[in-house]
Amino acid sequence: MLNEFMFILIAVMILVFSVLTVLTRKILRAAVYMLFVLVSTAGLYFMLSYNFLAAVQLTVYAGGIVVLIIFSILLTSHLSERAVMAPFKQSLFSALATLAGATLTLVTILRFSFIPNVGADPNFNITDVGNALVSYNREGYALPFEVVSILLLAAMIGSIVVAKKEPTLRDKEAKTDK
Amino acid sequence: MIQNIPLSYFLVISTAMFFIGIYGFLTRRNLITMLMSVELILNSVNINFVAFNKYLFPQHLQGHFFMLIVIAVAASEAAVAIAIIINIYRNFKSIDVENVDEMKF
Amino acid sequence: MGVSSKKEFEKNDYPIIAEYEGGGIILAQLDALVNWARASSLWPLTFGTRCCAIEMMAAGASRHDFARFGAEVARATPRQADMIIISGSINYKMAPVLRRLYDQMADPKYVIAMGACAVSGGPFYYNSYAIVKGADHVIPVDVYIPGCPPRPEALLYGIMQLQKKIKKMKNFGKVKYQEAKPILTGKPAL
Amino acid sequence: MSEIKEVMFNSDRLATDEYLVNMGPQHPSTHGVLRMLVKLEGEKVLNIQPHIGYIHSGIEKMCEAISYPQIIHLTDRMDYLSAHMNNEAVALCVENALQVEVPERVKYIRTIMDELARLASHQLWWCVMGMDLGALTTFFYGLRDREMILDIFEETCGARLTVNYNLPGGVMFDIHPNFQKRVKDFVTYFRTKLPEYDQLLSGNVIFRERTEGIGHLSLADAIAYGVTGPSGRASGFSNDLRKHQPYSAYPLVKFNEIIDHRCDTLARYEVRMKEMYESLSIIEQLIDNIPEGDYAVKMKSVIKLPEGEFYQRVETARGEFGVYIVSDGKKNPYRVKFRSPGFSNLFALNKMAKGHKIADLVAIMSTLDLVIPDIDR
Amino acid sequence: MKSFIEYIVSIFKGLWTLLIGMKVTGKYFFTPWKNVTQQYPENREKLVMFERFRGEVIMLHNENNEHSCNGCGICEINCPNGSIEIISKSILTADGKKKRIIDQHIYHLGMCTLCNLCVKACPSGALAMGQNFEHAVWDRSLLTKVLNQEGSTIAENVKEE
Amino acid sequence: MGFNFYDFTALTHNIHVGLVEGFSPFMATTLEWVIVGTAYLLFVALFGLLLVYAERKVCAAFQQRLGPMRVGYWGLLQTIADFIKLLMKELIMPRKADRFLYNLAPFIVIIASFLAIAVIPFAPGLQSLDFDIGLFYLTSVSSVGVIGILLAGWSSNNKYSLIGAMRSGAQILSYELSVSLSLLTMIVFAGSMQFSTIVEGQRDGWYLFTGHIPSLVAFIVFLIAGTAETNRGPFDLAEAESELTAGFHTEYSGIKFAFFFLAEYINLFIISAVAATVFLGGWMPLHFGHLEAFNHAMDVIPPLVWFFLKVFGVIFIIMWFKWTFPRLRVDQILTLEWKYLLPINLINILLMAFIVLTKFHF
Amino acid sequence: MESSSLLLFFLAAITLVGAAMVFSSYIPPTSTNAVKFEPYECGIETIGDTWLQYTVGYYLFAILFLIFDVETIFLFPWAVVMRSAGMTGFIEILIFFAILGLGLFYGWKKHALRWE
Ligand code: SF4
Ligand code: SF4
Ligand code: SF4
Repeated sequence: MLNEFMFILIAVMILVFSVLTVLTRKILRAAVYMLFVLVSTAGLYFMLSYNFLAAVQLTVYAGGIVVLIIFSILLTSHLSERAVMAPFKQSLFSALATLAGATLTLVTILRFSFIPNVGADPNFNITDVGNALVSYNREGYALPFEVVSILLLAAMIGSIVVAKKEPTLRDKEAKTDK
Repeated sequence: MIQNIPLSYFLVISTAMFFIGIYGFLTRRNLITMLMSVELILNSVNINFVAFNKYLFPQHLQGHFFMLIVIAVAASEAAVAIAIIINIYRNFKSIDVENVDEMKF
Repeated sequence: MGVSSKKEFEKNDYPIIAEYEGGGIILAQLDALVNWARASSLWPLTFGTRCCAIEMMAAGASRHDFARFGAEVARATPRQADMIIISGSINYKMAPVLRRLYDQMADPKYVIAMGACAVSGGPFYYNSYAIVKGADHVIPVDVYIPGCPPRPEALLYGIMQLQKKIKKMKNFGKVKYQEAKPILTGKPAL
Repeated sequence: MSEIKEVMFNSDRLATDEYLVNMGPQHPSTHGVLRMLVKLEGEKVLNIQPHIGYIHSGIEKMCEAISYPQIIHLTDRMDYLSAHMNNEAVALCVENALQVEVPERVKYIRTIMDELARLASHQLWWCVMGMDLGALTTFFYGLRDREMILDIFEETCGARLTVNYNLPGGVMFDIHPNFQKRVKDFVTYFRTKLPEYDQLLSGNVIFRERTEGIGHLSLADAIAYGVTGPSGRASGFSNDLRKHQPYSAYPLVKFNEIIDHRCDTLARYEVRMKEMYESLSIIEQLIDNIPEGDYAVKMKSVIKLPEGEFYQRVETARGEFGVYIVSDGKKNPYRVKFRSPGFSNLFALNKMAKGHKIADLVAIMSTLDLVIPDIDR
Repeated sequence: MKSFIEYIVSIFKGLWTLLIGMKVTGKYFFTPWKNVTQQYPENREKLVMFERFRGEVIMLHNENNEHSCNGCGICEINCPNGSIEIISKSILTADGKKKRIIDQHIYHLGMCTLCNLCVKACPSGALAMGQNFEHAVWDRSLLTKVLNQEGSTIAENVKEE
Repeated sequence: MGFNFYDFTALTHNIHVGLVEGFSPFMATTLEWVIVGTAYLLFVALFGLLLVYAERKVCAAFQQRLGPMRVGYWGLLQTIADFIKLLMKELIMPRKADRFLYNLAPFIVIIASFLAIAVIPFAPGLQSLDFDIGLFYLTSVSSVGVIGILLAGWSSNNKYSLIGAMRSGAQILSYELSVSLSLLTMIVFAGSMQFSTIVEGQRDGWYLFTGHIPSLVAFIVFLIAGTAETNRGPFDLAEAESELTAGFHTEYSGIKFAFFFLAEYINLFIISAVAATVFLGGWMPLHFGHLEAFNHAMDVIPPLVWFFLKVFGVIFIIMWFKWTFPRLRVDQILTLEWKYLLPINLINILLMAFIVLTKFHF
Repeated sequence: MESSSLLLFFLAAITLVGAAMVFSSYIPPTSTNAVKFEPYECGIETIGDTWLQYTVGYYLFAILFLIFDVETIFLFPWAVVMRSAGMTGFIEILIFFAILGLGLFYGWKKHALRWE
């Protein structure tokens, strides 16, 4: 009973807030709604008792990406500024297209009956995750682990290069002739 | 797995979220909100990974690690994207896609 | 020799604010509780203009320590402050600023006029063209502390007078707390 | 509204990333009601426009209507931290004009009082400086030690801050019998406390990081802006009037003029810290040999200055303080002008703080040791 | 390499200065009996002002309710900001002469700067500085005082104006 | 229901069993929730008030003063009066502010601290959540709090707030790294993130003592980073009074401001509790390897007392920092984190891993 | 049932804040005047817009933080098993750190770690 209640609560929150995220005209509010979506998703993971994933979701999405997005909104947008939406025709078209896609997918999903693997429901804990992470046999993920570091290195260097770029010629012009 | 909650519920949620994200991506004119829509899409994919892992292969960890990698990719993508967006903003004083057309040089 | 005057410590006990009339005993109790809380936690706005501000600082320092009254949490923003201690002269350029600060404070708010300048213009009463003759021309003042500058103890005494005044206020029942109107008594302005 | 326009015109333009912030009139860091219109780019200070007038009280004009002893009661209230020095400047000016020679005892008393007032002022400056930089405890230690000086003042003069102790021709009361003992107690006590000040603040790595190399004011600029007092001396500008134009008992004592050539905030800080030691030594030299004699010469009940112009300057805790009196022979002066150190020092702020962060602006401002009613009489 | 060593050394030096600072405050924390706080309203009985402390201007009255102010108004002139107002009245003395004596010596405590000039100027020594400092009131009009007590008279030995 | 001051496991278990037996499952859960929720609410409220009082007394003692004295005996009721007063104070809503976000900000800040406090083990059996990822969970939920600060600063339409919010946003973000990395060092040493395991692991000596130099370094780094994370002096430049009046909560009045205030103190408690648990053994009494007599003597003091003693010890040290040091400038804060603490931390983790590898620890 | 307890703490926090805020917005005295709800800026009207395009310096740190944050999520599982993993774990983390350290070093040399 509690389970259903919580699941429905979380599902409703996810859906409502993701709709709000794409519909609201205030950009910062969109970010906050997205935060709610992500936190609810973390709640979903908690319900599945994948605590580690839930915490990861919170750390990276809620504590990292959303903060970064909020930061950039603070830098680029005005408090009273409203996001420009696409013209009505385009929105309508996109809505129809997405609706069509969604219907198609949903029909496919609902027609297929998944057989859950009920028998084996071992509870993972963090040690198993860790062991899989450091081992390099068939079930191990040592290589992805190192590859991730290279990905992160690339992202770090990339963003430093982009962010530390000297102001362009146009920027300087703007400074002088405004 | 959660009692009384079939797997398809999760899939419905993630599908809805995915297409909401797509819709946002199509209709938004602001780079940051577009980025947010992309994050929604990635997030919906994560839900799928996790749910499949839990319901279908509970004794394996593939879903876990796929999700971790997706998150790492999402974070890196967000980092670089934000760096680019702010750079665009600094140069054009605007982050609307329309205005960025003139990014010729 | 001690304090020269033999006057009662508990002076000033004349009714300015009407006694509690009507209403249930519970309201009266609640009133007492709220008034006690307000009186015990007077957070001043960091506001000081002239020499009296130095004595205000001295009152907050180790020797006199108005933290004993719970008043050491000086807030720099008027939104969070409860009282404003006008320590020093207010001139015609400053008066709108003071008024604005006072207006921006959250209710309930109290004002202490510290020193001759804030009470009446003090040393600048007679010949100065710039000074407002008493801060109560600008904002309503609850307690006046004369002296130039008043000793830190005098400020503490003033705070105690303010506490006493707060404890007489009525918040519940029919009468809601109302912003006091400026009372202009004493020597008229030039 | 008009103000906004004025700003729009004054600042060349308001680009997106430059903006104006008001610091003051009610702001904890301005120690009074100075208003500064700060133009910032991010956290970087681009320009500072001090707006004064929020504490203007027309003292110079008021002085034209009152008698000379009454002027002293007003100079008390200008630079209230160096009240005694200000009063002495007026008293000396009147005495010079009347060519009255005050007794030796008065000179000694005045000098000791001067140095005590300087110490009290520097103590207050020290604790406020610490507070501005966020070390809140310094505030309490400084004021704790300052209370001892205030006790000395109160016992002898009758008031703690606005002492009103000088009169033309002497001082108002003779020193209290306890005076010498108290002063000596204080000197020994304070000599033990000063090293503590250093340990708490001066040596602290955060403090040094925040002050070293911040707010550079070159010697030429210091002279051009007329930055006097410890702030000027930290730029290598030798301007100590106690040395260059000694008055009262200063010719009789030995002390060093503290000069530093580093020109930054730390230098200004250290000059003041060292000056405290000098003040202690001056007091020690004088306190035991106060000569006997009158504490005031008898003046006429109505003091009238001869026609003419008179100028007298003294060294207050903040710098050079000058009194310029034009007399037309009546019992009121015709015109009085004060040269206050704070005014000149304040306007060097823009020069010093440009290009630094807002936090540095606060630090620089506190090393200038501004007293707003001194700037804006 | 050299800069690296400097970097390491700077960490330790910095930590050391921080510890020294903490020593100072710590010393005071652990010696609470050295606190200097005077608890004002509690210590009111024992609170002693310095004898020259200027709290307010008072007029000295002797046990017969006599003061020595003859209403000359010198204090009024000497006060820099008009805190004193002398209101005098004419009376007929016993020998039939008209005489102006003090009716009310009005003193505005709210304006007084406690500068001592009036006390110093008074030729008959009628004024003095009182040591009371607890003047805070709710209403400004209470700060205007009449210094000569009700029904008081001029002492015999005061010289006439 | 046996009540044992040394071990609350029986008590909490009995309550649970009693509820489950006496009521329907749904009712039992609800009742349990109400009980636990009320307990935590009371704890947070009272402990917050106590901490504010303690802070005021401690700072007074550092400054040779007395602190609150006149409200209640030795000022004990001071903070209660403050709380009632703040509750009875007008709430101001700036005209151009974004209403929704402006009101949301205190919620986010408080929720983050509440979720974090759930995993703190107070005593054996007195811990409501014992995740296997305890420490990680704690850092992750507390990282959400910064969003509240950013929103508060941005939505109140005030320059000072915006500057303050950006500063503290950058600061809290940066120092979060050091917090989690220094905790990581200890996780490497303990081999677990679960609070109960970590506490149990310190039966023979606290990790601070058994973990060699790396754990000492981690402790110092954690203290510094934790102080910064709670926005307390010398890192309080978000609300640097001398520059920005009150920082991000300049426009907040009354109870909304009180929540920021409260959250600061809950965070202070959380940081100290984590430090006490991870480095100082949590509720575990002070034990030394084989000194049986000594260990038994230490066991006499109940674990709850041990826990709070340690927490107050750490809180005291953090307060000591605040009342001694000048504030850092914003660029210095970032330099300290990125150029000092972060490299030190990374090397420290490697060192710790090496020590664990070579079994070179006690 | 750990996840439901989380909801409990969620609810507790929301109740606390919500109840106090609702109480506080109806009971205490209120007053309005012309300037009460204007932004506070030391008692002077604000000049220009209250919105500032604030320095770009901060967001670079947010980006770096995000990347290191992702790094920590991989470190946590590693740290738990470090004891049992032994040499393998150590070498893996050495490589991991070396690669990331490279990035940090690059940022340091590029002055990305210097706030301006
Ligand atoms: S009342 Fe006297 S001491 Fe106070 S501010 Fe005015 S002049 Fe200064
Ligand atoms: S008090 Fe003294 S000066 Fe004043 S009127 Fe009386 S006698 Fe004259
Ligand atoms: S003390 Fe000074 S201000 Fe006060 S009444 Fe006497 S002369 Fe006037």
